[in-house]
Amino acid sequence: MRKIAKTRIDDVLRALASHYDLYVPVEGATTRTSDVTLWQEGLVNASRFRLYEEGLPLYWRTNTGLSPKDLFFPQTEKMYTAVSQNKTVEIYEEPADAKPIILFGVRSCDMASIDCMDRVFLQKGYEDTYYRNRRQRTHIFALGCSTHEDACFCTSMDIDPQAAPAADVQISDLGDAFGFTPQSAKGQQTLAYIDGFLSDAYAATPLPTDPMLINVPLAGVTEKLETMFDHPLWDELSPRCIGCGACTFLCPTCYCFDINHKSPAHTHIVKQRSWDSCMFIDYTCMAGGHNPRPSKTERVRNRFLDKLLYNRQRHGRVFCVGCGRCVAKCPVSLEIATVIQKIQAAEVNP
Amino acid sequence: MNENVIQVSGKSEISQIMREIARDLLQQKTVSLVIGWEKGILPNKSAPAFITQSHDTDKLVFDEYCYHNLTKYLLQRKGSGLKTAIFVKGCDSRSLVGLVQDNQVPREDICIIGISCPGLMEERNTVIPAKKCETCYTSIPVEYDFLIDCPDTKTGDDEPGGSFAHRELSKVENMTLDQRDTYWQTMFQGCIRCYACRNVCPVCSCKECCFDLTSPDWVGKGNNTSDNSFYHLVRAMHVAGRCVSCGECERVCPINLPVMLLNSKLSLSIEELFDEPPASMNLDDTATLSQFKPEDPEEFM
Amino acid sequence: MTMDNGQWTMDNEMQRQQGTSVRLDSVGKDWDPKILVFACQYCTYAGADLAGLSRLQYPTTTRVIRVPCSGRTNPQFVIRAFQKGFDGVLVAGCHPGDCHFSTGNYFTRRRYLLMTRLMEFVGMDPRRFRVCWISGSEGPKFQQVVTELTDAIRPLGPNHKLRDTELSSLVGGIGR
Amino acid sequence: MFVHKIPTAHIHDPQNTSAGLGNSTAQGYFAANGQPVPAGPNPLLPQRGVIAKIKTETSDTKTFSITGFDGAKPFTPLPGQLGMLSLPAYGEAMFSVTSQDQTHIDMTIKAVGALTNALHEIEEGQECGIRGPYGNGFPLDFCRGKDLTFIAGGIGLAPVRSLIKYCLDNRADFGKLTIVYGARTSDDLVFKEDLFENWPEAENKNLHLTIDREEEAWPGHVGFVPSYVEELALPPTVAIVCGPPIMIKFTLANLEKMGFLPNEVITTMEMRMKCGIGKCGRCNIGSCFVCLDGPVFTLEQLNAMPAEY
Repeated sequence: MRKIAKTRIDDVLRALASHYDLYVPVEGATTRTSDVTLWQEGLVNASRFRLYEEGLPLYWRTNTGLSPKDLFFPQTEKMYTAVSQNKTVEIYEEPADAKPIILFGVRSCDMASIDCMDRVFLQKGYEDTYYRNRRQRTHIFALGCSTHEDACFCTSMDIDPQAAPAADVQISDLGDAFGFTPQSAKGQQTLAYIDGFLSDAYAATPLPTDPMLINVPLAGVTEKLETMFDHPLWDELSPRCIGCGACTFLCPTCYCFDINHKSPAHTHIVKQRSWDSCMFIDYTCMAGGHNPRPSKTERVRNRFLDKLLYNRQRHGRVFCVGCGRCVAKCPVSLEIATVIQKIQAAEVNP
Repeated sequence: MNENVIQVSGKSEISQIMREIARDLLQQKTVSLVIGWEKGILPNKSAPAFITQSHDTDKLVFDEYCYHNLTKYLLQRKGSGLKTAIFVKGCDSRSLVGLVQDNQVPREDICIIGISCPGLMEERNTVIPAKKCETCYTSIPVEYDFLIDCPDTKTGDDEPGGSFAHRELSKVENMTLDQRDTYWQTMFQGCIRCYACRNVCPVCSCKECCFDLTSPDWVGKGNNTSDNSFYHLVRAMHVAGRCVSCGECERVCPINLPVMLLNSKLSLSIEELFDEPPASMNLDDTATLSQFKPEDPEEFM
Repeated sequence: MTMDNGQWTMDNEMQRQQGTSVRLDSVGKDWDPKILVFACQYCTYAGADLAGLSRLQYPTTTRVIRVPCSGRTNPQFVIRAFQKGFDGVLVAGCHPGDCHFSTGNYFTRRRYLLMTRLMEFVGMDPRRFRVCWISGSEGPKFQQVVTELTDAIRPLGPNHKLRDTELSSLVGGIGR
Repeated sequence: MFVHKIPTAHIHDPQNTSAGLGNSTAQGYFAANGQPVPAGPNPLLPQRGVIAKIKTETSDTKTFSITGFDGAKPFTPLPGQLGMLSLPAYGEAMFSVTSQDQTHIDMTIKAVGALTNALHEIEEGQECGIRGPYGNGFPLDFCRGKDLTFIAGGIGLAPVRSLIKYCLDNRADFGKLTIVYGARTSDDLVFKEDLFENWPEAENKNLHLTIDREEEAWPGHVGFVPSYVEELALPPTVAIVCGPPIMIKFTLANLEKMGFLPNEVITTMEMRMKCGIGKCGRCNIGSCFVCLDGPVFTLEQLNAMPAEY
C-alpha cells in the first residue's frame, strides 16, 4: 500500500484530472443549510459525484446522498436523433464519447451496485451499448468506510465496507492519510500517474468501521418470499407508500428506464431514455388502459419482490446493497430495511 | 367540546393518551381505521401507522420525529364511506380543513384527534427544531374532535406576516433578477423529479395530476432544467392560496431543494394583496383563488 | 408527416404560432421580440380585430391565441410560452365587471397578481410578462399595449430564462 | 403456489437473443489481455424501414407491411416473435409479427393510443423505424408432428396467424389444424381474406368462427369463444390461445376441464414494453421478462408465475 496525507489529496486529484475525466464526491447542502448563498460557493443540494474542479468542497466523511449510477446510466440520455420529413425518416446515432473516466471514492456498497448494474446491462441476452460505452472506459477507485450514516446497513448484505474487490484501486482510510492498493492492471496504470505523490505505508492498518445501527440479516428472506406473493403483508405495508419515485431514483441498483422523445422542431425528434420508477402509476399501464399493477399494493409488492427475490432468480444476487439511501430519504419510512424486518416477522401459512 | 380536551402534563404522556383514545374508538367500532405514527427502524425515525385492530394501538407513538402530515392518506379512503380517526398536529389540522373545504373528505367521516404540538426536531441533529416548524402558524389544531393538550406547546416565530419566511425570502429578493434566475436554475437543475413533494402534499388532491398526463404532455419524462422549472412553478401556483405551510414538500425532498421558498412567496403575497388570513384556518373559509373581491388591487389597467 | 397530429392542443397551437424558433445567437439589430397574447374572445380578441380593421399598425411578431375567457389562461400556458421561446407574454381580457361570464376576470386578476410576483421572484423580468384589460372597443389600446410591450422587451434581447434551450441546441446537433 | 423456477421445457431458444453475450462477467466485457471486446451493434437503434402497404382489416384495425429501406425484409422473425415499430414523432411500440412472407413483415394494429392512432392516419410509403425480432416465438419443434388447436379472440388472432401461416406453408410437418376464432361483431373479424378464402381451402383443418351477438347476415355461430370451445367438445391437442385477458382466462379454465394438458396449452402475453431487450424492467411477470422470456408461455409456466398480468 502507498499513501498520501489527506491534506495533500488535491495533488493527487489534480494529477489524475489532467489525464482523465475525474469524478469526486462533493459535499451537498442539508435541508437546514439549503441557504440561498450556498450555491455561490459551489455547493449542490445533495452530496454527489461531480467532475473535479479546483476548490470544490469535497466530501469524504460518509457516502454521497446520490449514488454514482448516473455516471453510467444518466437520468436522461440522448439515444439517437430522427429526422422525419414528409414521408421520410432518417436516423442518426449519437457519437460516443471516448475519454477515460476515473470515479474516485466509490464506497463498497456502490461498488456492489455497479456489479448489479453490470449484470442487468451487460448480461442476459443483450449488451446495452450506452451503458457499455461508459462502463468500459471507467476506472474505479473504491474508498473504505471508517464512519457511516445512521441508515447504512451494508454489513447486513454481506458487503465489507472496507473492501471492494471489483474496484481497480482500493483506497483505505488511514486516519490522517489515504492508502492506495491497486487491484487490477488498469488500477496499476492509473496509479502510475500519481506515484510521485505517494509514499510507502508499511504496516498501516485502515481505521475500522463502527458497528452499524441497522442489522437486518438476509438469511432466509429470499426463500421465504417465494411463498409470499399473496401474503397479507403487502396490504399492510402499501397504504403507507405515497407513490413517489424517491426510493427508485436514489437506489443505486434501480435500473428501470423509459424511452421517450423531444421534438425541438416539427421534423427533428430526439430519442432519449430516462429513469423511470416502478412506483409510478403509468409505469406498466398499456395503451388500451389495462394495467397489470393497478394499485399501490401490487406496485409496492413488485418493488420489494424485485429487489429481494426476482433479481436473485434472474441475475443471481439480491439487488440491495445496504447503502441506506432509501432508509434515510423515504418520506414515509417504507424502506427496504423495515420491509426485510417485516418479512422476517411475517407468519407464513403453508 | 371541552370534555374532549385531555390535559397531559408533558409531551412524554402524549403517546399513552393516543393509544387509549385509539383503542376506545376501535373497540367501540366508531372508526375502522386509525392513522397515527409508529417508531421507525432508527431511534430518530418515526413512520405513519395504520391501525385497524385495537390490540395494535400500543404501536402508536408521538415524538419529535413525527413529521408526517397524515391527512393526505385520507384521500385513500375517499368515497369508501368508512369512518377514519386521524392524529393531527397544528399544521396538519389546517390541511385537513383544506381537504374538507375542497370537498375531498366529508368532515363527518373523520374523527380528528388533535395534538397541541410541542414542536419537532431535526432528524440529523436532535437539538435543533425541525425546519418545518419555523413556518408554524398554530401549534394547536384549528379543528378537532378530541384534543390532547400539552403544556410544552411551542410555535415557531412565524406569526402571520411571518418573520422566518420573510428572512428566507429576502435572501432571494435581495438578488438581482439575473442572480435569482441563476439561483433557481441551479436548484431546478438538481431536481430528480421523483414527485415526492407533490405526492406528499396534502393539498395536491387531484385524482390525476396534469404532470402525469401523456396528452397533452406538459412535462416530458426526461429530466431537463426547463421542464423541472415548469414543474415547480406550476406546482407552486396550483397550491397557491391552499398551501398550509406544513413544510412537508421541503422535508421529503431527497436533494434538499428549497421548495417552500416558492410557497412562502405566494403565501406572503396573498397576505399583502388580499388581506386574508392564512389558508384553511377555519372550516368556513374559502381558498383565496376560489374567490375574489371587486375591490382587489388593480394593477392591470 | 408533421408533429401536428390533428388534435388541437395548447402545445400544438404554441408550436404553430412560434413557427421556426428564433435561434438565440441569430439576433441582429433589427430583431423584434416574439410576443404571445392570450386574448379573451369576447373583449381583447375583438379589440385586436378592431385594431386590424382600423388598419392600426402593431408589431408583426405578435401572435394571438384566443381563449374563451382570460380566466381560462392557466398559469402553465404562460410558462410554456416562455419555454417554447417566446420573448414576452401578454394575458388580456375584459375589464373587471365586463366579463361575459360575469366574474371570470376577477379570478384572473387574483391569479395573475400572484403569478407576476412569482415570476419576478424566480428572476423573470417583469417587463416580459404583462396582464392587461382591453375591451372590444379598445383597438388602439391593443395596438398601444402590444407596441409598448415589444419596445420594452427589445432592449432586453431574446429571452432565455425558463426557455428550453436544450431544444434549440438539439437542432444544431443533427447529422454531425 | 408461487414457485420461482420457470420451467423451460418447451421454450424455443432463438439464436438471436444470445447475441452479444460475450465474456460479460461482473468486470466484464474485457478480454483476458485487458483490451475491451469490440462493441456489437446497438440493439436499441432502429433500422430505417418503409411501410410499403397498408390494408384495412376492420374499422379500427389495419395491417401494415414493412420492408427495410433497401426493400428487403427487415429481419426474419419466427412465428410469434415481436418487432418494435416506431414513428419517431409519436413513439415506439412492440407488435407481434403476423406474417411469414419472404419480402416483408406484417403487423396488424388496432388504434388504441397515440402511436397506433397516428399509424392509422399515415399513407403507404411512409418511412418508420423498425427493430427486432424480440421474444421467444412459438415452440415449433414441440408443435411439429402434432394436431394443433388455435383459439383466438378479436385482435388476438394476429400473433396466432403467424403460426397458422407457418403450419400451412409447411403443411406436411403438422397434423390436423383446428381454428376457433371469434370477435365482437362480424365486422371485427380480422384477416377476412384468410378466414373466408385462404384457410377454408387448406387440407385437414376445421375452421370455426363465432361472433358475440346475433347479426342479420351472419350464417355462423353466435356466442363467446370460451363457451364455443366447450360446445365444440374439441379433443385435447396442443392448443394455442390468444385474445383479450378475460377471454384467455375463461378459455384456459375450460380447456383444463376438457382435458387439455397444461404443458400443451400455449398462450402469448402482452405487457407494456420500452426496450424489448430485457433492460427497461417494466414487462416482468415475477422474475420473467415477457420481452425476452416470452411472449409465448405454456399454461404450466403461467401457473408457476405470479398472477400479475
